[in-house]
Amino acid sequence: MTGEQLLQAYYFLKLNRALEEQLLKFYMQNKVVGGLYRSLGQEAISVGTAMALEPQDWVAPLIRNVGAFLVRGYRPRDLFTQYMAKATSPTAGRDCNTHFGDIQRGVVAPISMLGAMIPVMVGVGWGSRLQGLDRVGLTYIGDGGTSTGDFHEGLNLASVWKAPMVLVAEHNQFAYSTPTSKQMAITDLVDRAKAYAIPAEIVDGNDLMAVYAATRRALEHARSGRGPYFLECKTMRMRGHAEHDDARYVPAELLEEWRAKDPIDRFSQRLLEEFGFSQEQLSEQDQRVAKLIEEDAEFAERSPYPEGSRSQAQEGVFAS
Amino acid sequence: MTGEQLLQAYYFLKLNRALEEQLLKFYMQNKVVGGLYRSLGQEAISVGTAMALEPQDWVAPLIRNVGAFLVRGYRPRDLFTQYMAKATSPTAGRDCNTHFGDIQRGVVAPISMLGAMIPVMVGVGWGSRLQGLDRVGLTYIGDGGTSTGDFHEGLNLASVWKAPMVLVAEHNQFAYSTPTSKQMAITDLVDRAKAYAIPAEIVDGNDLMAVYAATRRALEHARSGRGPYFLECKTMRMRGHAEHDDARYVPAELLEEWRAKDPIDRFSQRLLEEFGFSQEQLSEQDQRVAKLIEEDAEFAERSPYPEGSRSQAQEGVFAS
Amino acid sequence: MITMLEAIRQALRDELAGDDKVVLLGQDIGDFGGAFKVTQGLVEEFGEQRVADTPISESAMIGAAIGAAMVGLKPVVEMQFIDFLACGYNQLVNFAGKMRYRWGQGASLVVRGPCGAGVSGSAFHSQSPESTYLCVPGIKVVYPSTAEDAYGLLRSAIQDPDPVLFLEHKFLYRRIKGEVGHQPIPLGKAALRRRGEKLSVITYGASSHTAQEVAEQFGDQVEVIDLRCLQPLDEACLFESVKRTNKVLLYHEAQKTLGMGAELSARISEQLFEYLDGPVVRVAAPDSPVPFSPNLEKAWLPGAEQLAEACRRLLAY
Amino acid sequence: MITMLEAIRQALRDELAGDDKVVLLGQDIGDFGGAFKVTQGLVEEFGEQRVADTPISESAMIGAAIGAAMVGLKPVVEMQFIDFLACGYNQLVNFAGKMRYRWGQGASLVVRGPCGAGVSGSAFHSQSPESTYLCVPGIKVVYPSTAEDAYGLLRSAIQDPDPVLFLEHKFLYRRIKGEVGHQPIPLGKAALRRRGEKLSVITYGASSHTAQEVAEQFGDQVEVIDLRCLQPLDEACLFESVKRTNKVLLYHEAQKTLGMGAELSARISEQLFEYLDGPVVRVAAPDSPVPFSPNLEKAWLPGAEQLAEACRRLLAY
Ligand SMILES: Cc1ncc(C[n+]2csc(CCOP(=O)(O)OP(=O)(O)O)c2C)c(N)n1
Ligand SMILES: Cc1ncc(C[n+]2csc(CCOP(=O)(O)OP(=O)(O)O)c2C)c(N)n1
Ligand SMILES: [Mg+2]
Ligand SMILES: [Mg+2]
Repeated sequence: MTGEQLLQAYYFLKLNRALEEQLLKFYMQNKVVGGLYRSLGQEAISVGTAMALEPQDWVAPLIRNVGAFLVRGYRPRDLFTQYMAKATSPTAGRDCNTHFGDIQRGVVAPISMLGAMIPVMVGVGWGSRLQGLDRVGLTYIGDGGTSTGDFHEGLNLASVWKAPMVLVAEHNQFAYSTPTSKQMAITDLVDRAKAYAIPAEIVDGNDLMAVYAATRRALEHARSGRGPYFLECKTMRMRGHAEHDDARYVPAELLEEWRAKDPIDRFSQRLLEEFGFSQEQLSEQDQRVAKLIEEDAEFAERSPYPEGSRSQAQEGVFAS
Repeated sequence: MTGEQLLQAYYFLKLNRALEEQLLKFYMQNKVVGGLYRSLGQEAISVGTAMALEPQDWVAPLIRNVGAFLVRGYRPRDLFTQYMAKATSPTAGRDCNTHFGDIQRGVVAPISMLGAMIPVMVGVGWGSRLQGLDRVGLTYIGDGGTSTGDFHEGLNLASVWKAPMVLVAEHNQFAYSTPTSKQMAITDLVDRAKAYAIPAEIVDGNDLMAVYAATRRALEHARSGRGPYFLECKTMRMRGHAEHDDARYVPAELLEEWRAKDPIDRFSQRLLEEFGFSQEQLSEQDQRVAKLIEEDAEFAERSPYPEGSRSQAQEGVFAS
Repeated sequence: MITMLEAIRQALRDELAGDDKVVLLGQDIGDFGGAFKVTQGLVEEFGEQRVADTPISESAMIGAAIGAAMVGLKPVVEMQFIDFLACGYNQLVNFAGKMRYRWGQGASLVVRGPCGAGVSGSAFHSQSPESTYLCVPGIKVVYPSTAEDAYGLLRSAIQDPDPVLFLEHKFLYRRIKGEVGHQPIPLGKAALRRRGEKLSVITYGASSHTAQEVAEQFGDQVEVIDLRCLQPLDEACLFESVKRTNKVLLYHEAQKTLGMGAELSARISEQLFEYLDGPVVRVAAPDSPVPFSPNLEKAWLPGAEQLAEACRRLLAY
Repeated sequence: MITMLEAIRQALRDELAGDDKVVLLGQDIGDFGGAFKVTQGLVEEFGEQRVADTPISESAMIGAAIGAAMVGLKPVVEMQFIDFLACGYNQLVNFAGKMRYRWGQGASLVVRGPCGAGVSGSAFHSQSPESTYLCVPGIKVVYPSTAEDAYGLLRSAIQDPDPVLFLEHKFLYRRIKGEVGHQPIPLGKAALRRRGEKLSVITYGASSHTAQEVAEQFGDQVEVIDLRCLQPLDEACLFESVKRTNKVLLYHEAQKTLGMGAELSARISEQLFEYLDGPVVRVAAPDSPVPFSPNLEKAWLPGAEQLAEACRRLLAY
């Protein structure tokens, strides 16, 4: 990563976190409609993977991939208004939280059913290659999501078709309240990839540079016609499944252990100590972040709700 | 296997094959309703696995597991009448070919959707253990069927629950016209089992004794509380997907190669050469087979079709 | 007085206690007590064997329940949201629903979970899937609207020899309370919620409450029947009502096209044509996904005003 | 004159030739030409990239088609039998069907395959799944009954910007022939198959042929309308007919409960009540799986006699 990219990564990491902190405020003020899902402690994965993409690549972020939206050019206001169900949100209030996308930006909106994005992104990669386009489709899956039928069918199809596709598995130890040990009999998600002869590697998901480098390798592999790639990012979900979940079931020591590995702290430290950035340079980014959050939070607050006419509520199911 | 078991295995192998030869006659005479699916060349798998079961174990045979029905006490007439859509068939004409079963005999009727039996047999094993019953559930899957979501979800659940369940994968090189190389990027199905940390082994599916021995190991593993077991039986589908498929897509040399490995020829030879059985002993079994086939073929031919009243056609969806 | 959610838990507890063949399976239903806390405390009481957590695999969950039912258990599968049943569709519809007809072996199992809109759950946490499972053979569909019914009907559903889809409207979970008995309520009996002389409103689920509120505005004109079970259906009860009032309005939260109202309308037109003094009217949700934003969702839901207006028009017909 | 099956192949060929965004995917559709040989020869003409074999994974097939549609292709997915769509249910219903409404991006794709009974296919190779996909938003459903329509409607379906389920009755594949044109036929237009004055029989698919045969027995009394598309629905055409004949009979091979007839009946009762001179009658299959044995299947299918008898009764009403 170039110096500029490192600074950019720092910016996105902080923006991701600050955005969610602002969302938390909104949540406490009852301004968030529905649940609030955090990516606290996992930000390096979304930011690192999305930064590794080329502009022509496509990504399908899930609920904890706020960072991928940001890297892809969405603003905090897009997330704020989505979470607040405002008329100014990307879906104009029709769908919630990270359920938005835009094919112009190569961002695919997820559905809630876990695993479903995998076959779809196989199709994105495959369909692009058929048209001679140099494009990789990247998406994410949680440890829990790897138990779904779509995970298997999607990866198998990808491997047979050698589809240019990268799957980033965020192994954050829990699926809602279910620890990985009750979700599967293996300990490393990469073992899943053996069923498809898909090359796979384990990466420290809390190390942004490692995530970035591994994703570059993965994309390079997929781009070169050798088929899909599987990346397991070891990490930890530092909050409940959503904010309404106090996550009592998570051992305190586990959280303690992972708090020490906070991806932003670690990255900042390396920037300062290894890469010779100054505190001022980082503070400058912090200020950019704070300013944008403030501006966009205000925008979101000022934004109206959809009026709620029947036509707004019903129309647009079909093109015609 | 005891001498008696060996002779019994011989009997079932021959019965399986003779049964299908009779079915083929019926088919040529237009007496079979719908397609005719053969297990030619794969008989050792159904017979060997089913013979390894204890009486209290359950089995869910698929379309090519005629041998499992026979070992389990069904008669050729049951298959004949099923294929001929007769009123005397186990389903009284309601469903086709191997789509029958009887929980009294521990035989579960399949549905057509490939993979679906796997979760169900996980439930059979799990549910039995919950009741303190010493029972394993065994079912089959084709190479093609391993691509289904249910395969993955079922085996994953089995491994997490340590369900007493055995999956026999019949790797017969083709799924309808699709060779394994277009079905998956791996060459051995056992690689699929790694995704679940399920112990797996490859066995020569055309060697009845090997199949039997491996199934005993598998059942012993499952029975002892250590969870599911995966058995890959290498074999070859020696006919088309069904009789209406001329299987032009199968290279002649491949068939040639496998014809030399015919499971019945090989088994007979070993019985004579290694185990000291006499030709008379085998001929005696052949006569038993011929007699039963003749008797049951006659029964099936004489059997009436369902009358076809509206109530017969419609009733029995719910218990009440 | 306990909430509908507590009534469901009580039914599960009483069944677990009374019949050792009853087992629960679902995601996070053990220690965690389920996403809505319906099963809270049950694992402590009955153990991990009988209140079993599962991986995220709806098809395997339903398949395993079918297998367990075959060996004599009575499994109750929780869907975290009923929307996710879409991922186990094949097992329920093609395996469970058709087995008794095909080979004489039924599957005594319940699939239950939260359905319905009104809590800003958006498209994948708000669906009303009843038509989907009514338009294929072999699945019973129960949809209680009160705590009492939820308790009694769930107990019957668990003991029923056939697969039952038990729909729990999440909006009602904690919003309604009732005095819950100890007895099962047989499946297939509708409830006359309010007597009226001029118009029968036939409804079920959360809509039953709206219908009763609206009916009040019309004195003794509007009758409200709560189906409680959509399959088996209490045709006798609703036919009797229509024969008496001669006008009928079908009201539900599911989509209009091929919603339960379509089937009821068709049966009524076919069998009670001579009794009808007006068109058979449907008030239902539009044929679109459920929108997220509260205003949109409110506009989307077939609410009290829409129902009242339809009643007025039909009464005046 | 070519068969319906050939007409479908011709439509696929013309679309593949005329629009390089069109791609086919399915099990055994390449060299083998598909289980019914619908795609025979196409891989030779258009290559393995555009006529792509898939593993046995219906959910992934539909998911991949959705993704491919997003990047601008127009995928046509073959189900070996439409029954197996049950295994890809979630992708079609929750992903493809809802995306345009949710975030403004539609999926131009077709899922096609053989459906219907009458060839002893039993429960899993004979289903009529139209209700299943009509009772959820976002999926168009096309169901041709002639070779001409199969050709023209399939071409329109492939070019349609929305997901289309294209149902091909396997009984008709090789049993009917037609003179096939070169033009697409727009979706959403019903066809008046036979003019009649006293009773409208509304039907579609294979049932359309039975209806026309039966109608002949009644001289100029019975009108037959073939819907061709169930979504979008040509309400104008059928309403016009009912207004003229004042009696209506809904006839299809799918199950009666929540079959298309239920929806049509409800719309007619609601909107044309004053035009009706008799009950709205449905003739449809029973609510059970499809039985295997020919006699049973015959008893199960709503055949010509049953229809004729219902026409007689309704005409005499
Ligand atoms: C098919 C399906 N079943 C159930 C759910 C409900 N659900 C939402 S998130 C979740 C846990 C997901 O865990 P994991 O995949 O590990 O992702 P994480 O939340 O840890 O990021 C569950 C069970 C769902 N969304 N989809
Ligand atoms: C879910 C599903 N999709 C498609 C089919 C259609 N089909 C029936 S058999 C078959 C091939 C099966 O191949 P394999 O699993 O290898 O078993 P084999 O026939 O070789 O024994 C296919 C595609 C099906 N039965 N189920
Ligand atoms: Mg997780
Ligand atoms: Mg095979």
